[in-house]
Amino acid sequence: MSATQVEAEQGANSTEPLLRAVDIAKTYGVTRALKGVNFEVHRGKVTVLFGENGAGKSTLMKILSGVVEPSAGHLELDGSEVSFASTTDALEHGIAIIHQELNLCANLSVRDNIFLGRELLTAGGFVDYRRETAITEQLMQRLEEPIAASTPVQDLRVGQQQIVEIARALAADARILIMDEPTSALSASEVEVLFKVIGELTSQGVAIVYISHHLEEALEIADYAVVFRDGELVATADAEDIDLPWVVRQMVGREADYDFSGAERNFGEVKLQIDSVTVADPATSRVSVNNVSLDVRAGEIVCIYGLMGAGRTELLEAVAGRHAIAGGSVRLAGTDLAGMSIQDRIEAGIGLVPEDRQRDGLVQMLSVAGNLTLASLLHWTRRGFLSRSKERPRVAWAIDEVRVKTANPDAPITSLSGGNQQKVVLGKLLLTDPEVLLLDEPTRGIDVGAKGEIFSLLFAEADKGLAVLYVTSEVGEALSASHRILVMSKGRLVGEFDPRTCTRDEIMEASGEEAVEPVATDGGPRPGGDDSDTSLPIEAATHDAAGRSNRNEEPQA
Amino acid sequence: MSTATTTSTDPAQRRIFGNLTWNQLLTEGRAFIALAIIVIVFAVMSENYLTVGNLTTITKQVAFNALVALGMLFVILHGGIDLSVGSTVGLTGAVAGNLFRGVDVPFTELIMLPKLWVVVLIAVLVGMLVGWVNGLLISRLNLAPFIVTLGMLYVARGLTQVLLDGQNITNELRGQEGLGNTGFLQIFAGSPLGIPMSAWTLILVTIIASLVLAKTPFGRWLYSIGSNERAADLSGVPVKRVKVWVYVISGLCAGLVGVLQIANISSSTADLGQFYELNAIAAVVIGGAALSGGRGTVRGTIIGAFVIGFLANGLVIVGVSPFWQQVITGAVIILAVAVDQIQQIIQRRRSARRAVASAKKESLARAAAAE
Amino acid sequence: MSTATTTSTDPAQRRIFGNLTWNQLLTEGRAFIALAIIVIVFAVMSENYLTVGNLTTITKQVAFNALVALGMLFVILHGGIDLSVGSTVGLTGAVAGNLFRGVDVPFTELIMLPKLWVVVLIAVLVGMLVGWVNGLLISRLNLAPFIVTLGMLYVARGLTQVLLDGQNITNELRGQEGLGNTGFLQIFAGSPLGIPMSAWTLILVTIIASLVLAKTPFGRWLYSIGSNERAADLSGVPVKRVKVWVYVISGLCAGLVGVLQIANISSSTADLGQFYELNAIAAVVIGGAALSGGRGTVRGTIIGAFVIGFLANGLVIVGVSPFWQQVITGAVIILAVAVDQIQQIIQRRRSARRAVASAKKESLARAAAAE
Amino acid sequence: GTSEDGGAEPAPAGQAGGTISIITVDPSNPYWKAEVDTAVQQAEALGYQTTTAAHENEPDEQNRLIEAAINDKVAGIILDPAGADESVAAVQKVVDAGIPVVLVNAEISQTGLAKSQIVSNNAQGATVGAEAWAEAMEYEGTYVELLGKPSDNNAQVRSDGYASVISQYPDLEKVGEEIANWDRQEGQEKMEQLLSKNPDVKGVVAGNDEMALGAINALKSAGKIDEVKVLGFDGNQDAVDAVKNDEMVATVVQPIVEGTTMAVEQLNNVITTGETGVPEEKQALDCVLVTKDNADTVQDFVVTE
Ligand SMILES: Nc1ncnc2c1ncn2[C@@H]1O[C@H](COP(=O)(O)OP(=O)(O)OP(=O)(O)O)[C@@H](O)[C@H]1O
Ligand SMILES: Nc1ncnc2c1ncn2[C@@H]1O[C@H](COP(=O)(O)OP(=O)(O)OP(=O)(O)O)[C@@H](O)[C@H]1O
Ligand SMILES: [Mg+2]
Ligand SMILES: [Mg+2]
Repeated sequence: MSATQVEAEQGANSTEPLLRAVDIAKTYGVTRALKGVNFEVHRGKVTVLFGENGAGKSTLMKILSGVVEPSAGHLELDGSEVSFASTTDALEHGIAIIHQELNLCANLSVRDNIFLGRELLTAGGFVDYRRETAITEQLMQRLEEPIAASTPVQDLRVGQQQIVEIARALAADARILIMDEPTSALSASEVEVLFKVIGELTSQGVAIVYISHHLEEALEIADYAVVFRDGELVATADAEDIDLPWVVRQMVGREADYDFSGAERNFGEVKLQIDSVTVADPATSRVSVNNVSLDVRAGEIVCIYGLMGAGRTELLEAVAGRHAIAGGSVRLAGTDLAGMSIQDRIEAGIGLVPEDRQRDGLVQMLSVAGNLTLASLLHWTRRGFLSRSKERPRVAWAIDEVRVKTANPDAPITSLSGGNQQKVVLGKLLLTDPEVLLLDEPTRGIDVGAKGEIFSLLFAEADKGLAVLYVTSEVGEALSASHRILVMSKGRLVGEFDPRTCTRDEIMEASGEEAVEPVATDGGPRPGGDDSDTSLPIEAATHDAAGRSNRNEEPQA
Repeated sequence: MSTATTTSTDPAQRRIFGNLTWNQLLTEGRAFIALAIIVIVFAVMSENYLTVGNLTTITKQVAFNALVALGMLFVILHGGIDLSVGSTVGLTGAVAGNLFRGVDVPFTELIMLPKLWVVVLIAVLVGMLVGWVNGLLISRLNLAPFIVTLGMLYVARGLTQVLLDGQNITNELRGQEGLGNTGFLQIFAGSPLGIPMSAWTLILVTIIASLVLAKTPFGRWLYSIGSNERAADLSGVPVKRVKVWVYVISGLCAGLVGVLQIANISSSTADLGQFYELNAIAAVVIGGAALSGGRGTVRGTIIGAFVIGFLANGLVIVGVSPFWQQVITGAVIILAVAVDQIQQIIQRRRSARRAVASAKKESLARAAAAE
Repeated sequence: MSTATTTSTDPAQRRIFGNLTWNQLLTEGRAFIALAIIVIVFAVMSENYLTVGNLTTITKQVAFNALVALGMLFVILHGGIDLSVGSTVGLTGAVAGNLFRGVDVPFTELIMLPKLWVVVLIAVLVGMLVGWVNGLLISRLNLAPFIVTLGMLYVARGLTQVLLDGQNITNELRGQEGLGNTGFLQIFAGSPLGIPMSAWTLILVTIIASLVLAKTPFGRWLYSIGSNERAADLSGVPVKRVKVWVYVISGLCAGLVGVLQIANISSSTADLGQFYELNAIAAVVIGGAALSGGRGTVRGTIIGAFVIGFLANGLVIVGVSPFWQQVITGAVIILAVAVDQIQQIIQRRRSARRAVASAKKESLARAAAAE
Repeated sequence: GTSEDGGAEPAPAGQAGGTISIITVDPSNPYWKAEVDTAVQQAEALGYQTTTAAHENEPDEQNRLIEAAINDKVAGIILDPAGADESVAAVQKVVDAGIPVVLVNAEISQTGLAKSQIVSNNAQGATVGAEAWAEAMEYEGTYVELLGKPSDNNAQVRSDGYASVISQYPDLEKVGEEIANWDRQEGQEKMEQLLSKNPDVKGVVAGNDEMALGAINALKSAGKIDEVKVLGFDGNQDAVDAVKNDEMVATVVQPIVEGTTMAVEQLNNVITTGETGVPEEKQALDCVLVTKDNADTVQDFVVTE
C-alpha cells in the first residue's frame, strides 16, 4: 500500500503512460477480435472504454491482465517491455482485473474468495484466517456493504457478489485496476460507493481502466475516453471535450436517436392477468414476490422497473412456470395456468426470455437453427418425426424477423456476439407463436445498437397483437420504451406510471432508490441535469420497415 | 441475407448415414484412428485375423457390447451415467430363465409356463423397469446418476442371485414341446442369413436409435438437456420425462442383451453381464462422446464398440498372455481418448502460429503504408 | 456494520473437530441418520453387535475402506473420480510382495533384498506413481478422469497379475532374519495398544487430511477448483498442479492400504483390492460429498465408511442370506442419499407454506392499518 | 513366454505341430496357474506352439475365446470349461469346426463331443475332506461355512459334498454361512464377522484354500486358531504349509498337474493318430486328502508317495 502511494506521488505529474499496449492483435480461430491496437493507461486517471458488443474491449483487457496471450504485439510497463504468462504474473506486476462475468467459487466464503490464489500464511505455512478476515472486513466497510467475511458467496445476491469481485481486486493493491462492467448488477447507491472508491484510488495514483455499457455513468468518471469498433481503436479523447452523442456516434459510426413513447394507441383485450401472486424462496422461506396483481393487454408493452433484488425475476419465472406459485393465480387470455408445466405454458402462448443468457437462454452445443427451433419442435413434427422441409423456412423466417447476424444458420451459437445471441433467444420464443412474451432484462450487457433493434422488434410484434411484459433496471429505458411502467420494491408492486407524463425522479422515488447524485471525484466533468437524458439515444430503428437499420445487411467480418 | 446458406449441412449430430462432416471426423476421428491401427497391426501379425469367419465372430461378440453401449449413449448424452446395466443384463437373463422354469401361480398348485414371446417380453420389461426406477430416482429426487445406478448395480445383482439361488438355469431354456416355449435357442442364438441374431438386433436398434436421435423431438431434447439443462427446461423441454425415458431405454437395451446372451451361452448364470457397464462406457467415450453430456453419436459408439472388440479378439488370436491383455486393453482405452486431445493441442498450436505470422505480416504492411 | 458479525463461524469445510455447524449437519445429516438407524436396528436384532470385540473388528475392516475413501475424497472434491484405486491396492501389494521375494540386480547374479522400511516406501511410491500418471493424463491432456482411471484400472490390475504370475506371495512376507526385512506382519498386522495398525494409520491420515483441507492453501484451492475451475484458474490457483497432487494423494492412500492389506491377510494376491473403488466412492458420497466437486468433508467420509462397515457387519451378524445382503447394501446406498433430498424437499414445502402465511398476515395488517 | 506366432497353419493330421489353445479359468490363482503351466510345458515338449487365455468362469467370455481359437485354426484345444451345462454349446462349436478338444478339471453335461473329459472328482474330494474334518471335530460342535462364487458350479458341488458327510453327524451344527467368492481377503473379513456373531464356533469348512487361509488369519488374530478346526480344498502350497503348522485340519489336493499332463498327451494322440488311446471319454481323477501325515509329500499340487 505505502509503496504504491510513494510511487504515485513521485509520478503523479508525469505524462508518461504507465502501461502501453503496442500493436496488439488477437485471433480466435477465424475471429479477429483485435486488429493491431495501441492503447495507453495513465497513472491516477480513469480511462473508459466504449464499444459495441464484440468490439474487443474485454479481449484487450484479458491481454493486459495476463488471462490470454496476444497473437501479435507487446506490452510496455513503465517503458520496458513485459509479457505475462498468467494472471498471477500480471498481478505481480501490479495489474488486477474485475472480469465481466462473475468469477467466484460459490461454495467458498467471501474471505476465501477474496484471498483465493494469494493466501496470507502464518509462520507455520497454514492459512492465516485471522488476518484475512480482518482485511476482508475492512474492505467491506470501505465498500459500505454489510457482508460478513464468513458468508458463503452462494448466499449473496448477484449485486453483492459483484461487490466481492470488486473487493478482491482492491485487496490486490494494484497499480492498475481494470474493471470490465463492474456495475452491471449494482444498484444506484452501490455504484455511487464504487465511484467514491475509484476517486480515492485515483488520488493515490492508481490507474483505472473502466468498461461499461451504461454510457452516462461511465462518462461521469472518465478522464480519457477510448472507443472501440470491430477490433480497432477508432477514437481517443479527453473526457472534457466530449459528450454522450459523440460516444454513440463513434461507437456505431453515425448519429442516432430514438423514442418509442410517441404514438397513441388502443390496446386489445386483457391477455395476461396476474392476480395477487405470491412467491416464496423455498430455501430461505423468504417471500420474494408478495401479492402482486397486474394485467397486460394485447399490443401493450408493460415494463417493470425496480432495484436489484426487488423480486422481478422471481415474478417472471413464476409466471413462466419455473417456480411454483405459493398463492394467487395467473391467467392467459382467460385460461388459468395453474398446474401447467413450462412446456404447457409455451404451448398455451406464454414464454420467458431469461435474465442470464448463457445460463438459461442458450444451448451452447446446438447451432443457431437448433436454438431457434428448440421451443417449437412439436409445431413441425409430423407423425413423430421432425420435418426438415418445415424446419428450414421457419428458421429462415426467424433469422430474418429478429435480424440475427450469422453467416449460416448452422453456425455454432457460441460464434455470435452477445446481442445476436439475445436475438436468437427472442426468435426462439417468437417461433412458438406467443400471445404474451416475458423478458427479464432483455438488454443487459448489450450495446446501444442492439438495444434499439430489440425494442423496435418488440414494438413491431406488439403492433401485431403481442402482449409484452419486461423487466429493466434502467429508468431511461423504462421511460422511452414502454406503454406503462410498473414499479416493484421488496416484492410488492408499489406504483404505476404513464411514461409520457411521469418523471425519472418519481419512478426512482417509488422504487426506493435515490436519484444518482453527481459524485465528486477529482477531475473530469460531471453531467449536471438528470432530466435531460430521459430517453436513451438508441438507434433510430422504429417499427416501420423503412426504418430498418442497414447495419444488418453488412456482412459479418 | 442468411437464407442463401440455409441449405448447408446440419451439425455433426444431426446426420445418420450421410457424408461425414468435418465436425464428425474430429469427434469420431480418434475412434477411426484407433480402429484402423488395431486392424492393421493384428492383420500383419496374424493371417487368421481378417478372415470372414473371424469378422463374423467379432461382429457377434461386439453386438452385445454395442447394444449396451447404445443404451448407455442415451444416458451419457443427457449427462448421466448408468452403472447398473451389467447387473440388469444378469437380472433379465435370470428372469427369462426363471420363466422357462415356470412360475408358481399363487393360491393354486399350478405352475404357469409362459409362451416364448411372453418370456422375452417380460424379461425386457424387467430391464425397462429397472431403468424406470433409476430414472425416477434421478429425475424426481434429483440424485446423482452415479450413485443411484451404483446402488442399483448391487440391488439388481443381488436379485439375480436370489432368483437363481446358486443354480444356473440351462436345460430349461430348451423349452418343452406342447408348451409353446421351445425354439428359444434356435431363434436367439441362431444366424438367419448367416448373420447372428445379436447382430440383427444391433442393426435394428442402431437404425431406431439413429432415427430417434436425429429425427425426433426427443433426440433434440436429449442433446439440449446434455448441453444446458436449465436452458432446455425454460424452452419447454420436458426435462424430467426425457431423463426417465433415457434410463428406460438403457434398461431396455440391457434387457435385450440379457435375453440374447443367455441364448448365446445357453444358460442363465448369476455372473452374467458383470463389467458390461465399463466396456459400454468405454465404447461410448472412445466413440467421441463427452461424459459431461450433449456430445456423442450412434455411429461413433458403434465404432467404439468395434475398437474394443477388434482389440480383444486380436489379443487372443495373436496369443498375448491373459495378464498382458488387460494391460494393453487399459492402455488402448486411454490412448484412444488421448489421441484426440493431442491432435487438438497440436492443431491449436499450429493455428496460433499461423495467426501470429499473418498478424505480423499485416502490421509490417501497415507500417509500410504509413511511411 | 459488518464488524458485529466477525465472530460468526467459518463455513462447513473449514472446521476439523470443532462444534458442528448447521451447514455440516445438513450435508452430513444423511450419514448420521443412516449410521444411527443401522446401529440401532442391528443392536436390537443381535446382542453380539455392539460388543467391544465386534466394534474392533468393524473398525479394522472400515479402516481399509476409509483410507481409500479419504484419498477418493480429495479426487471427488476437485470434481474428478478415481476408478483405479482398487487395482492400485493390488499393484502396491504385489510390488511389496515381490520386494520381499527379492529383486534380481541386473548384470549380476545377486538378488537384492531391501530392508523392511524400504519395501514399504517403494510400495507406497508405486501407488503415488500410478496416481501421478493419472493426474498428468487428466490435467495435461485434459482427459476425462472417469475414462483415464478406468483404463488405469485395467493396466494396474494386469501389471499386478504379471508381477505375481499366478503365485500368491505368502511365506516371503515373514522376511528373513539377518536381512533386516523381518517383522512386517508383526508391525503392519499388529495392534499396538489394542488398536489395529490399520486404524492407527487411519487416525494419522485423517488428522493430516483434515489439516490439509482446512488449514492450508492447498485445501482452499481444492474446494475452489471443484466449485468453479475457471474462477480458480483466473485467481492464480495452480489448477493443473493441484489436480496432479490430488491423484497422487489418492494413489498414496491406495498404496498404504495395499501394504496394510497384504499384512492383514498375510499374503499378496492378484485379486486384492477389487471393487474397493466402488465402496470408497459410496463412502464419500454417503458422507455428504457432491460428485460434481467442491463439497465434502473428512468427517463425513469417515462416517460414510462406517455406515458401509456397520451395515455389512450387521447383515452377517443378523444372518441375512448372502444374496439379500447385496440387495440391501445397494438399497441403503440409494436411501442414504435420497433421505437427504427428501428431507430437503419436505423442508422446502413447509417453509414455502410458512412464508405465504406470514405474507398474508402482513397484508391483512396493512389493509387494516390503511382503513 | 507362452505364446508364439499364432498364425501357424494347422498341422496336417498325423503329425505333431501347430498351435494348441489352452483356455483356462483364472491363471492369477495358483491352482489354475499350475494347470496352464503344465499344459504349456507339456505341449511345447511335444512340439506345439501354445496360446493361453482365461475366461474367469464367464460363459460368454468362454464363447468369445473359443470362437477366436476356431478362427485362429488351432490344432487342438485344452479347455477348463465354465460350467457343465453352459459349456456344451461352446464345445459343440469346436467340434463343428473339426478341432479336437480335451476338457480338463471340469466336465460338461454331454458326452460324445469332447475327445476326453479329465476331471478331478470334486464330490469325492469334498467327502474325504469332510470326513477328516468331522473326525478332527470329534463329530460334535458348531461350525460355519465359507462358500465360493455362487455362479461357479464347484461352489455348490463342494458344499453339497460337505453336507452329505456332515449331515450324518447330528451333533455338528452349522451356525452360519457366507459367500466369500473364493477370495482370501473376503474369507478373512467374513470370518471376522462370523466370529463376532458366534464367538464359540468350533469349526470352519471352506470351499477352497484361499478362503480357508483367510479364515485362519481371522482365527489367529482372535487367538482362537487352536480351538477351531479348518477345512480347505485345492491343495495350495500355502494351505499345505498351514496343514503342516497345525493351522488347518485338512485340505484336498486336486491332481491338476497329473490331469493336465494326461489331457495334453491324449490331445496329442488325437492329433497324431486320431485316437486318444484311452477307452473312456470321462476319466475321473480322485482327489487326495492332505493331512499332517502326508503334508510333506505334497509340493505344488503334485503328491509324491
Ligand atoms: N474465447 C473466445 N473464443 C472465440 N471468440 C472469442 C472468444 N472471446 C471473444 N471472442 C470474440 O472476440 C470478439 C471480441 O470479444 P470481446 O469479448 O472482447 O468483446 P467486448 O467488446 O468485450 O464485448 P461486450 O461488450 O459484449 O463484452 C467477439 O467477436 C467475440 O465473439
Ligand atoms: N441465491 C439467493 N440466495 C438468497 N437470496 C436470493 C438469492 N437470489 C435472489 N435472492 C433474493 O430474492 C429476492 C428477489 O431476487 P430477484 O433476483 O428476483 O430480484 P430482481 O428484482 O429480479 O433483481 P435482479 O435485478 O437481480 O434481477 C431478492 O431479495 C434477492 O436478494
Ligand atoms: Mg466484454
Ligand atoms: Mg432479476
